[in-house]
This record gives sequence, C-alpha cells and structure tokens, in this order.
Amino acid sequence: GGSGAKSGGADAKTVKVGVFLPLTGDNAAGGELELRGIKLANKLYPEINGKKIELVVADNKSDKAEAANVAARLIEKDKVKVILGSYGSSLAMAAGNIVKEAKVPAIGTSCTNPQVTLNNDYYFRACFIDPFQGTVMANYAFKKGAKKVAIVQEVSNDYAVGLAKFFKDAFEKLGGQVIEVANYQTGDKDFTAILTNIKAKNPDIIFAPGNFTESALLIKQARQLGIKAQFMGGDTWETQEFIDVGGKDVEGIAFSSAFDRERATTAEAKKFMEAYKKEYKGEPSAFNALGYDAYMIAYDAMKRGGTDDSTKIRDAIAATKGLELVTGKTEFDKNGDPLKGAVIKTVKDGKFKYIDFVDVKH
Amino acid sequence: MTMKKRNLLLSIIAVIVLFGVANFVQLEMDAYIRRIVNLCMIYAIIGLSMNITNGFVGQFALGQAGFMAVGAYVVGIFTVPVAMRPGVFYATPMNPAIINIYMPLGVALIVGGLLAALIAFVIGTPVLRLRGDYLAIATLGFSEIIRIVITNASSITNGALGIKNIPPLNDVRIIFLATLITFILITLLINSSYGRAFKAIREDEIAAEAMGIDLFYHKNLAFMISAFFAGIGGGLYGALLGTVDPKNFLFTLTYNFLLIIVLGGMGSITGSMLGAVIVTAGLEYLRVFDEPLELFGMAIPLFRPGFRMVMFSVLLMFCVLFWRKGIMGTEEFTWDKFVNFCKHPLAYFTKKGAHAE
Amino acid sequence: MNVLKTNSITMQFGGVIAVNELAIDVNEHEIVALIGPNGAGKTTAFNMITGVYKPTSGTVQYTDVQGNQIDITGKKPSDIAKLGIARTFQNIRLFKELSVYENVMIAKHLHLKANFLAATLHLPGYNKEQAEAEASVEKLLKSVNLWELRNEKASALPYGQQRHLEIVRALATEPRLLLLDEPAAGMNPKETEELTAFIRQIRDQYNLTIFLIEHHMDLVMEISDRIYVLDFGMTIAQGDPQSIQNNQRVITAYLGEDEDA
Amino acid sequence: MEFFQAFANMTAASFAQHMANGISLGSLYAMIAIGYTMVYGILLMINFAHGDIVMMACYFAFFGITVFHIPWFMTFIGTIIATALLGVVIERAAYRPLRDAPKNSVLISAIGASFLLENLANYLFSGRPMRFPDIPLLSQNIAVGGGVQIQAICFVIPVITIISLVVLLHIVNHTKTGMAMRAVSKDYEIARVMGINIDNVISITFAIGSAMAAIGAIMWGIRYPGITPMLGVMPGLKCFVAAVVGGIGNIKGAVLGGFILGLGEILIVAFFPQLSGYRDAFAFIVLILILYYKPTGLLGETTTEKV
Amino acid sequence: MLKVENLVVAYGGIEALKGITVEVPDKKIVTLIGANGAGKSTLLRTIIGLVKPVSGTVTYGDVTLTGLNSQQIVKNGLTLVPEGRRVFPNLTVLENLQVGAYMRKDQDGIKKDIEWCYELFPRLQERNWQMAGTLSGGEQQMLALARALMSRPKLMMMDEPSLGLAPLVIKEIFKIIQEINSKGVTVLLVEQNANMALKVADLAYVLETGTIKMQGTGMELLENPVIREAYLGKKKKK
Ligand SMILES: Nc1ncnc2c1ncn2[C@@H]1O[C@H](COP(=O)(O)OP(=O)(O)OP(=O)(O)O)[C@@H](O)[C@H]1O
Ligand SMILES: Nc1ncnc2c1ncn2[C@@H]1O[C@H](COP(=O)(O)OP(=O)(O)OP(=O)(O)O)[C@@H](O)[C@H]1O
Ligand SMILES: [Mg+2]
Ligand SMILES: [Mg+2]
Repeated sequence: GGSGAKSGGADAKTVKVGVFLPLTGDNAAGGELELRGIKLANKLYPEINGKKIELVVADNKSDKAEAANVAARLIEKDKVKVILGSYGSSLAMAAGNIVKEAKVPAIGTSCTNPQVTLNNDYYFRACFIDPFQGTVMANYAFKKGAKKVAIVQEVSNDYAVGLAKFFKDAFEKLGGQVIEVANYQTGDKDFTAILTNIKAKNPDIIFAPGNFTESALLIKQARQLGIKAQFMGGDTWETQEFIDVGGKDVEGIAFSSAFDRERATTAEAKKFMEAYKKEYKGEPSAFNALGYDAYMIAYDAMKRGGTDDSTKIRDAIAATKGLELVTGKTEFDKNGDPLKGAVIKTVKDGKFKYIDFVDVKH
Repeated sequence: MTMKKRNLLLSIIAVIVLFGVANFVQLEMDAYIRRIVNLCMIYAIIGLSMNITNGFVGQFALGQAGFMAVGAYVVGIFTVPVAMRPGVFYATPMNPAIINIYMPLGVALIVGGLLAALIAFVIGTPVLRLRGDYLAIATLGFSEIIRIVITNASSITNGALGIKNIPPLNDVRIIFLATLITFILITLLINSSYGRAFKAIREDEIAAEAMGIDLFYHKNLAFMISAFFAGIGGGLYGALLGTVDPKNFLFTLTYNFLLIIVLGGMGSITGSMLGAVIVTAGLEYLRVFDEPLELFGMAIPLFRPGFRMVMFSVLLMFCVLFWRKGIMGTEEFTWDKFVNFCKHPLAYFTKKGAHAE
Repeated sequence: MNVLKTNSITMQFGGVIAVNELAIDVNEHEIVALIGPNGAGKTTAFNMITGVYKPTSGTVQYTDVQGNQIDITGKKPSDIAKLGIARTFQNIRLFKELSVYENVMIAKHLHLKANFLAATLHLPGYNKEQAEAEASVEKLLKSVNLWELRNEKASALPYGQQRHLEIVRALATEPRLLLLDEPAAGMNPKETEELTAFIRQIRDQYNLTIFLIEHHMDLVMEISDRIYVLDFGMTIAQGDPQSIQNNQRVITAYLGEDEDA
Repeated sequence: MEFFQAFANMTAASFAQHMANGISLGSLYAMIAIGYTMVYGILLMINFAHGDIVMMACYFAFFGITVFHIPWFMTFIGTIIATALLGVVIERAAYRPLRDAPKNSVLISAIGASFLLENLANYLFSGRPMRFPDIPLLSQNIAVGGGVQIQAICFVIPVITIISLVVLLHIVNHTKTGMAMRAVSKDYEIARVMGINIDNVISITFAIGSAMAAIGAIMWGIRYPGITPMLGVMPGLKCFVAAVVGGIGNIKGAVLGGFILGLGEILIVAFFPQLSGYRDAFAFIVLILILYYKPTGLLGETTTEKV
Repeated sequence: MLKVENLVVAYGGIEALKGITVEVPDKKIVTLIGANGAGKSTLLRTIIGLVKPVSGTVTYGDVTLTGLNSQQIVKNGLTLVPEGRRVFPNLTVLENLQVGAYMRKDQDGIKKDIEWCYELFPRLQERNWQMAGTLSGGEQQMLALARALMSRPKLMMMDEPSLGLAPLVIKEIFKIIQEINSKGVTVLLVEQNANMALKVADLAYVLETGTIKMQGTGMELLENPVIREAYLGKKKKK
C-alpha cells in the first residue's frame, strides 16, 4: 500500500538504522569487520529514547552502481533515519548524492577519501582522511631516516592513488626524495617486473598503499627478489588476511591505523574491547572499532536530536562535541571529518603491534 | 493502409500512456523506484546499442563498456561546474586546456556519443576484419585499453579518483525521452534498407557481398551507431550515478548487456528492452535472498549476503537452458500480433505451444 | 560486344594451382558454359571474376553498358556487383533466417542513393526509392511464383525453389552479366528441363549475358552458345556444343565414353 | 632520451631477473591458455568459466592442505581429479543441453556458469582472501648468483608446461580420441553417424582442459598465494588473449601466446618503467597488432572459406 | 532386411513423412526417387537415428532401430553417405577415412580398406594429406563415399551421391555402387538422377510429399509413362 508505507513505515517502537557495507566482492573483508563492530555496539546500546534500534544491513557488493541502488533502497524502502558506512570511499561517494537529496545523514566508517564529505552536508565519517594519513606516514618515514623512497601504487584504486599523492607531497616537502613511482592494477598478481626495477634503485623505504591482498603479494614477491627495504602503507592493511597471505614476509612493515588496543585509553574503548572479546573471541581491529564508533556517533546524535527527523539528527551529528569514543575524542570540522590522531602499527610474530602515535594538530 | 494508420495511432497512444507513467513515477514514486526505473531505461538504451552489432549485423563485439566509459567521462568531465573542478581534481590538477570548458548535459551527451562513434570508427578499421571470437576478444581488448588509458590519464580523467560532483540527473521523464528517441531511431534504422543490409551480413557475409553490400562500410557504420548510443547510455549512466571512475567500466560490465540482449532475444529490439527491465528489476527483486529469513522462528542459514547472486546465476542458467532463443527470439512485438492476441488469446497460446516443440 | 574477358588468370592455393592461365571471353547476350571434372577449377574461376579471390596473376576485364573497359581484378565483391555482375553459389547461400521477400529486397540495396541518415529518418527521397524497389521485387517474385511464399523463411523453401530464389535474388541486383554455379544441382531431369527454359527466358527478358557452370550435360548442350572445358585448371577445349560433345579429349577427361550408362 | 633511460641502466643481473620472471609468468599463462584452446578447438566456444575453474582448483588445494591436512602431493593429485570432474560437470549441466542450440545460447550459458562459480565461491568461501598453502620445497628461493633470486617453482613451471604441451599434441594429433575430437569439432551429426560418441569425446576434452587448469592453478597458487573468488577473472582474460594471439584452437599457439604475453608484460615494464600503469593494456595491444596482420592468430588456420 | 513401417516424422508440427512403409531386402539396391522436399533425406536421417520419428518403426533384421542412437545403429552395420558431402574439413583425406573406420578395431583390415578406397578413387590418394575442406565438390563426394565404405557396412544409405559430380564421375560412382553391392552390401540409394538410379535399382520407390506414390522394380518405373513425365523429362535421350 503506497500511502500506508509512506507515513507509517517507522512504527513508534523502533528506529531503523541503515548499515551500508560491502559484504561481498573485493571489499568484503573490511565490510565484515565493520559490520561486527556495528552489531556489537547495537548489542550494547540497543535502545534509544525508549525505542529499539533496528539495524537494516544492506550489501553494496563493492560495486558502485549497486551501492547507489542499495542506498536509495535503505532510505526509501526501509525508511532508515541514518546510514552507517561504507568501507571504501568510492562506494560512499556513489551514495553521496542520494543521502544529500533525501536529507538522511550518513556516517562513513572507513572511507578515507576527502571527497566523500566535501560539499556534502549529510556525509560524515568516523575515520581520519587520506591527506592526514599520507602526511603521517611521510613524517614517520622521514623520522626513521629515509631519504630515498619508492612508491608503488595500485593505480586503479582511488584510495591508493590519493594516499600516494599526499605521501609524496609531504615527503618531498620534508626534503626527502621519491625516486620512483610504479603502478599496478587491481587484480594484478605479478609484481616482479616493477620490483626488479625498484631493487636496482635501492630505496630506503617503499610506500605501497593498496588493497591488502595485492599488497601482501607485492611484499612477498619483493622479499623473494631479495629486496630488504621496509614497506609502508595505509589503514587497509589491518586485516587478518593481510597477515595470512603475507606470512612472515610482512613482518616489520608499518602502516597507519585509527585504533590500537595499547593506545586505547577511553572508557568506551575498554568497554568495547571487553565486549568484543566476549562476543567474538578475538582481538578487535581498527575496522571493528570504526564500525562501533560510527554507530556511537549516530547514537549520540539521536540522543540529542531525537529519532524522528533525519535533518535534526544530521544537525546533532554536526554539533557533536567532545564525544569520547573507541578511536578517541570525536568532533567534526566543517566538512564533516573528525579530528583524530593516528597510530602507527607493524606486524610482529604474526600479530599487529603498536609502534607510535601521531596526534592531529588542531 | 488502414492497418498502418491504426498501428501508428496505437503507437502514439502507447507513447502518451508511457510518458504519463514516467511522469507518475517521477512525481509520485520514491527515489528508490525512480532509480531502478531509470537504470532499466539506461540499460535498455545500451542493450539496444549492443543489439545493433551483435543482434542485427551478427558481429560478436564486446566493446560496450569502453564506449559507455567514453560517454560517461565526457559527461563527467564537462558537466561538472567549473568552480568545483579543482576540488575534484585534487590529486592531479586538471589539464588547463579543458578546465574552462563547460557543457550542459544535453550537449555533453551528444558529444560523448559522437566521440564514442569516432573511436569506433578508428577501432573499426583494424578490428572489423576479424570474425567471431577474434572480433569479440579484440573489441573487449579495446574496451579494456580505453579503461586503462582513462585510469592513467589523470589530468583529464582524474585517474582512479574518478569524477565526482557530476550534476545528478534523475528525472525519469528525461531519461524516458532519451530511451524513446533511441528506440524510435533504431527501429527506423533496422526497418530501412540499411537494416536489411545489416541482417544480410549476419546471415551470410559472402552472399551479402555478392549482392553489392560493402561489408566493411556497413559493419563500420553499425559499429559506429552502436558506439554512439552506447556513449549516450554511458553518459546517462554517469549522470545518474553522479560519479564515475574507471572501475565502473570493467569488461565484465559488457557481459551484463550481452545477458540482456540474449535474454531478450538477439536481433529483437523490443526483446532488448524487455531483457533490460527483467535483468535490472529482477536483480533488485531477488534482493530478498540477501536478507536473513526467519521461518517458524528459525533463521534459515542459507539466506545471507551473496545468496542473491547465486540465485541470479542459477536462474540465468535456467533461462538459457530452457529458453534458448531468448524471450523474443528475433521476433518483434507488433501491434498486429497484439491485436490478434487480444482477439484470440487462447489460440495464441496453443499455437505458441506447438512452436516450442 | 565483349562483356567479360579474363587474361591468363591463375589461382594458386599453397602448392595447388587451381586455375592455370585461364583465358575466357564472354560476349553480350551469349550463354557460355564452363564445364570440367570436379576440382578442375571452375568455381575458383567464378570466385576470381566476382572478387571473392584475388588472382595470383592475370587480370579480369569487364565492359559496362556504356562500353567502358574496366579492370576488375582484385576489386571488392561488392564493387563488382555494383558494376553489374551477379552470381549464384554452388552451395546455395541464401539469407536463411530472412523471408523470401527480404532476401530479394536486400539485393536492391546496392542501387540505393539515400544515405543511412536519410534512410533511418525515412525522408521522402528514400521512400520513393523504396517504393520503386518494392514494385520491382514484387514483379520478380511473381515471375517465379514465389510471391505467395514471400513471408516464408528462405530456409523453409524446398530446395528447388531455393535455387530459383537465389537466381531471382541475383536478378534483383539488375545485372548485365549473370554467373550461375551449378544451378541444376540437385534437380531431377524434369526440373532441369524447366530450369533450362527459365534461364533462357530471363536472358531474353532482362537482356542478360549468362556464364554458367554445370554438370548436367542435357542443360549445357541445349542452352549454351559456347562451352569452355577445364581440366586441372587449364582449358582443354572450347567451342560450340556439337564440337565439344565430339571432342576426344573432353570425352576422356570428362564426359566418358558412350551416352548409354 | 629519458624515455629510453631504462635501457642504459639495465644491468645484466636485472635483465636476467626480468627474464626469469617473464618466463615463469609466460609459462603460467600458457598452461591456462591450453585449457581454453582445448575446449575451443572442439566446441568452438569460449569457455568463459575456464578462469573460474582455475579459481575453484585453488580452493580445492587450499581446503585439501589447510583444512583437511592431506599431504601436498596427494592434495595436488586430488585437486587435478576434482577439477577435471568439475569441468565435466559444468559441461554436462551447462553446455550439453545446448548442443543443438545456437552458439549464442552456449556462450551465455558459459558466462552464466562463470557467474555461478564466482558467486558460489563468494557465498561459500566469502570474498576474503585465503592463503594458498605453502609448499616449502617449491616456494623456496634459490639464489642463482649475481643477486638474481629465483623461486624454485619458477624452474618447475616451464618444464611442466612443455611436458603438457608435448603430451597434449600427441593425444590430439596421434590418437584415435584426438582424431575424434577434431572430427566432432566440425560436425556433430556426421561424427555420430561415424559411430563416435560425441558426448564422451566432449567430456574427455573438458576433463583434459580442466586438468590443465588445475595444474596451472596449483602453480599459480604457489607463485601468487592469495586466493579470492575473483582470482580467475584477470588470468582468465589474459590467458584467453594468449590463446587467441597464438590462434585459438591451436595448442602450440596457446603456449606461444602465453610466452609472448608473459615475457612481453614483464619486459615492457623493465624497459619502460614509466608505462607500468599501462601494463595490462599491453596484452591487448599485442593482441590487436597480431590480429591485424594475422586475423586468426599466429598459428591459427588461415584457410579461406571455400565458396 | 531393413523394414520401415508407418513412419511419421515431423519438423515442428509439420509432417515431412506421413506414415510410409519401405522395405529394403538384403543384398539388393533399392532406390528412392522423388522431387525436392519430398522427404527422402528425412527418411534416411530417421533410419540412422539423427531424427526421432513421431510414430512408426524401423527394424533391421530382428533389431528394432527406433529409439536407438546413431552410434548403436551404426554398430548394427548401417551407414550413411550424407547429403551435401559433409566431410570433416579440418581432417586430412586419410584421417577422414580413418574416422570412417572409427568403430573398427582390426588395424590390418582398415589398412587394406584404405588401399581399396584409393583404388576406387585414385584422386583421393593424390590428395592423401590435403585437408578435406579444400577439396572440390566432387572430390569431397568421393571422400564421403569412401569414408562410409570404411565402416564395412552391411547396409549403405546414400543421399544423392551424384550431386554436383561430373558425368564421368557419376558413371564411375554408379559402377562403384554396383560393385559394392556385388560384394554383398545392401544399398539404399536416394537420387535425383532418376535415369541412372532406376537403371541400377532392383527395387524402387517414388516418394511424393511424404507419402509413397508408387513402387516397383527399377525397370518397371523406368518404363512407366507417369514417372517419365514427372521425373525423367519428356525428351528421350539419344
Ligand atoms: N580455398 C581453397 N584453398 C585450397 N584449395 C582450394 C581452395 N578452393 C579451391 N581449392 C582447390 O582448387 C581446386 C579447384 O576447386 P574448384 O572448387 O574451383 O573446383 P570445381 O571445378 O568448381 O569443381 P566442382 O565441379 O567439384 O565444384 C580443387 O582442387 C580444390 O581443392
Ligand atoms: N531441419 C528441418 N526443419 C524443418 N523442416 C525441415 C527440416 N529438414 C527438412 N525439412 C522439411 O521437410 C521436408 C522434407 O525435406 P527433405 O530434406 O527430407 O527432402 P528431400 O526429399 O531430401 O529433398 P531434396 O531432394 O531437396 O534433398 C521439406 O519440406 C523440408 O523443408
Ligand atoms: Mg564448383
Ligand atoms: Mg534431400
């Protein structure tokens, strides 16, 4: 029934929250991690203002056209008040216009591309952005004494290209030298040619942002060719699969991340870690934490802005102040990006390990 | 004569009714339905374009994704407001030669179509001499080359970062008009002497040549027309999504359209339209398979993300296995058949049964 | 007046010389036959004349209605068809899935002056041409009693009618020279007789020159003004039917002794 | 010229390393291309599911070793058999019912089969990558000297590819089954009248083609150990290109095409590092150039249609 | 003896054979003549199992062939020389002959038969290694005949073997047909070349639009004025 669904869709007892993540396709691994975080938060905070929060989970298949359909469906069919997600910036961008037009706020989980929130009042995110991440890694590389750096980027991946660019800018500004920029495409399996070239140039560090599968293979092949330089990358590496595929070859790499257990100081973080251990029997990763935080941002905003009107929820999100979440204190700048620090991690004995923290300069 | 007039009248009525429906969808339906309807129509345009080469000329060409990309990128690059461009091209600055060129959507669509046709013309010379699967792989290769060039030509296409902030187009009526025009033009073309020449090439190239049909000219012509409409379709697709990036146009995208035309019936215009609707809307309809299902209080473990696509593939296989010539075969919907059907609905089915034997 | 002339055309496939320095003249309004054992190179000769194969050496000359001598060696088959040379094929090559009517209409395409835009938009100029074409196709189809069957798929016709349709389709290109490759293949003697009459009739009605390949000697001997006999790609005899029938070389290579078997 | 700088800077060691990389990649392509060509040669149909059969074989090996802890050589033999069966099953289910149908239907069925395998893998094994089991014997590094490092498997791959080539050529050209394969490929009906059981012949072809895919998959997995449901797409396409470059349907051609593509891809990046982003386009450019001069591939039959 | 009883065959609802009965006695030459589209090829294709009949039976000796597939039928000693030659174009002449002997295991016998085929058709021997697809029409027809012989058939069906052949070759082919027959092979011959066919036939049937119109010995039909009028042409040959 047309009109019935229109007005009475949200019954008085529940409020619907859309979860918009890649659960199949290339990005499934990240999507699943974030879904866990969101579900965990929902379990801990199931109600708001006397209403039950119902998660509507939708798979955007790691595909842009699909993502746009799913976002529209969440809003129009399921009448969600707020959307959480996505992993993967291009997927979030595909939904950008839709949430903007429908005036339903969305909180990105780990879409780090600056474009996601730019010119879009309805898109926010729980994670830091690539320019920051790139700069952090450049500083870290420089601090470790690197002078000559080679960049290997997944040229068909917006995330990797963006990160590589910000890294390069920052590193050159610091006085370092980028001696080579090599490209590969998503889905490539053989990197021996670019690596053999790089080996001949003998860089101190290789910055190689990209998908965890490709990156792990890349690092493996580099070690096989006898390349000793340290590899550095971005937050996408923080998945168990990266370690699974890379094995001992990925020991000692460095990448930026939103969260680490050792650095987790807030009360929320402790609560999260305990609950996570109980629920999933393992150690949480940054993506779990970001999913959790996205939920908490929405939760906090609904507490202040009510659960009926998406526009009010949006305004409440924008007005978020001093909210202590798992990944740190959360406040949004005018674009809707949080001002958060980054941790730097490595892989040691088959586990992700904290090595450093870089705060954001306010 | 009167038959012709009647059919024309029926067609005009149908167009008016359909436009009314489009208008209703635009004004009364929600954004989700609008999006699906729009996508159906855009896929129909591209399906039609692919049917020209594959269905009518019988050339197994798989370059549609590439031509779509060309159309989508022309729309993407030139309809983004000039002021927003530096924000979009934040990694590699936009090429100064084009940074100030702005086009309204209509113009960009046509330019995109023409550029796609031009590329088809250039590609056609080496490629259209090939036959069958050789042609298929060569065209597919060209479509991948186009995508890779787009990925790498950052100062024009913004590379992998794609183009964002394309002024969105989601007016069902406009897309309906575009589809209608495409449909009419292609129908007229196929029913002209050129259309017959195309079909002759499909049936027997050597005989067609002996009948004075210049193979290369006609194949190239069809290839260009096909690319033109694919470019238009791609442009609309880009405008509908509001953002394009090279990964949208992987060669696997072409398979979707191949599916549409084969399901609808190779060499059937109305079949392509139907195929587009069935594939696009059907995929949405199957979405229930991705959502957890509870029967008698038990969660059925089968239903989880990914199951929809499994079901889709299975259904697809069934369609192909049991419905070999597609829904329409090489037949077309015609008013005569429609009127006959209305008059004798039962006779239609019994006859159909015998045919299926 | 000479219509077709081949100047020592040779066709070589790898090591096989299929046609060796063949020289043929066909004059206006003549019916000339090309006979010879299987594999002698007859079809290959046709293929060279119609542009399907490009001769390894030699040239093919064609004289058009205005009397211009044109070198058509290695030209595209479609261009040769436009000049007025039409043909049928040894293994029938109709447009199988298309209707009888469409099969013949297609042959009218080469005379179309409207470009594809005019045709797509059905501009008046195109419509006029189209109407003319329709009228002429109707006449042709009626002349072979295929008009009633015009909406049938070509492949649904019995073999004999397919042969007729192929000839009519060739006629629809309005040729001056018609090449027939074994038009009577698969026909019984009765049907062959009818075909003989039909070929003669169209020759006169459309003022054609006909060059044909055939193994049915009844037809060949009855209809031909002149005959060329090919063996191993070379001309072993030429002349009128009478002389060919009695030529010893032709008998041993092709006809066989006696007519009784 | 800067563009050619890499030529000047290329050291002997680097070059040797590149060649080793290229030969190993090339033989991998060749191995998978053989399967394409086998099936094409007989059904005259692109088996779009071939790349996905490679993918499934990787999963079979993964489950055998990692989950069921079967010794690796046993697993590999099991994988080859299971994959061959999978090929036969796909043929039965998706292609056999369409034996007398138009070619397009078969093609769509092939795309459907490919979709199905991918989606099924996605659904069953999730999109997350798994690690192909490590076989230390084969994945160890061997230092050849001069700083050149070559993985053990890289020595094995070309050898197996060449052996496979020789065996297959023998089967197709010098056995009765091979003759039947070639006969079936041109005329089902008359092949039946000759007393050939065409279903069996086609099943055998699929079994062989899929077994080749499995061998390719195992070597692929050892060399590039990340397994995902989409694993087969890109190699599938490239190897198909390789098969076409060599002349599809021709087994020697597939091997030749595989080597051209593999070596070419590596060398173009070696000598023109600026073009590394265009590396995947290289395969297609080579394809189009070769088809321009030889429309049926390097070793494809060039018989003109007899009119 | 091959017996076809009340055979009805239809293509998509249209009956090509409307219940015909034909008998082919062992070791005889039986010929079937009839206009184009009468259903002659359909009959042969049904007997060899390429087309499934709607009703009716085909028996050979005491084996019922209806319901068997081609492979099983061929095992029973039948073979077909198909209409339009249909040699395997990508196989050499020699390989085509070998495929013809696909069901046989006696290598020596096969070798001998190949020699025999080359004697019958010396032209084929010359082209031993040529791909069959590039042979001329007549050469292909010879190969098709030879290929069928290679299965050592007890009953050989031929669909218009003289199609497109030179007069000399036709004569030879008919001689060969008789020769094959004299070696004990039953022949069921479909021909357009009614003159020749009726001359060699022991028994003949006339098929018209799916029904048997007439039957008799070859000579009877040859003398029959109706047949002469309809199939042999009016003119008497010199
Ligand atoms: N495309 C080709 N490739 C190789 N050889 C060919 C080709 N076309 C024809 N030939 C060879 O050329 C010779 C002549 O063939 P052609 O078809 O011209 O003979 P024909 O005189 O028409 O015979 P028929 O009367 O049997 O049709 C034959 O030996 C044939 O094998
Ligand atoms: N595959 C088919 N599908 C539909 N109709 C067919 C098919 N094959 C034959 N027919 C039809 O069946 C009828 C008998 O055909 P058949 O080939 O048996 O005739 P024929 O006596 O062998 O003729 P010809 O002398 O021309 O070879 C014809 O009307 C023909 O159009
Ligand atoms: Mg010939
Ligand atoms: Mg017949």
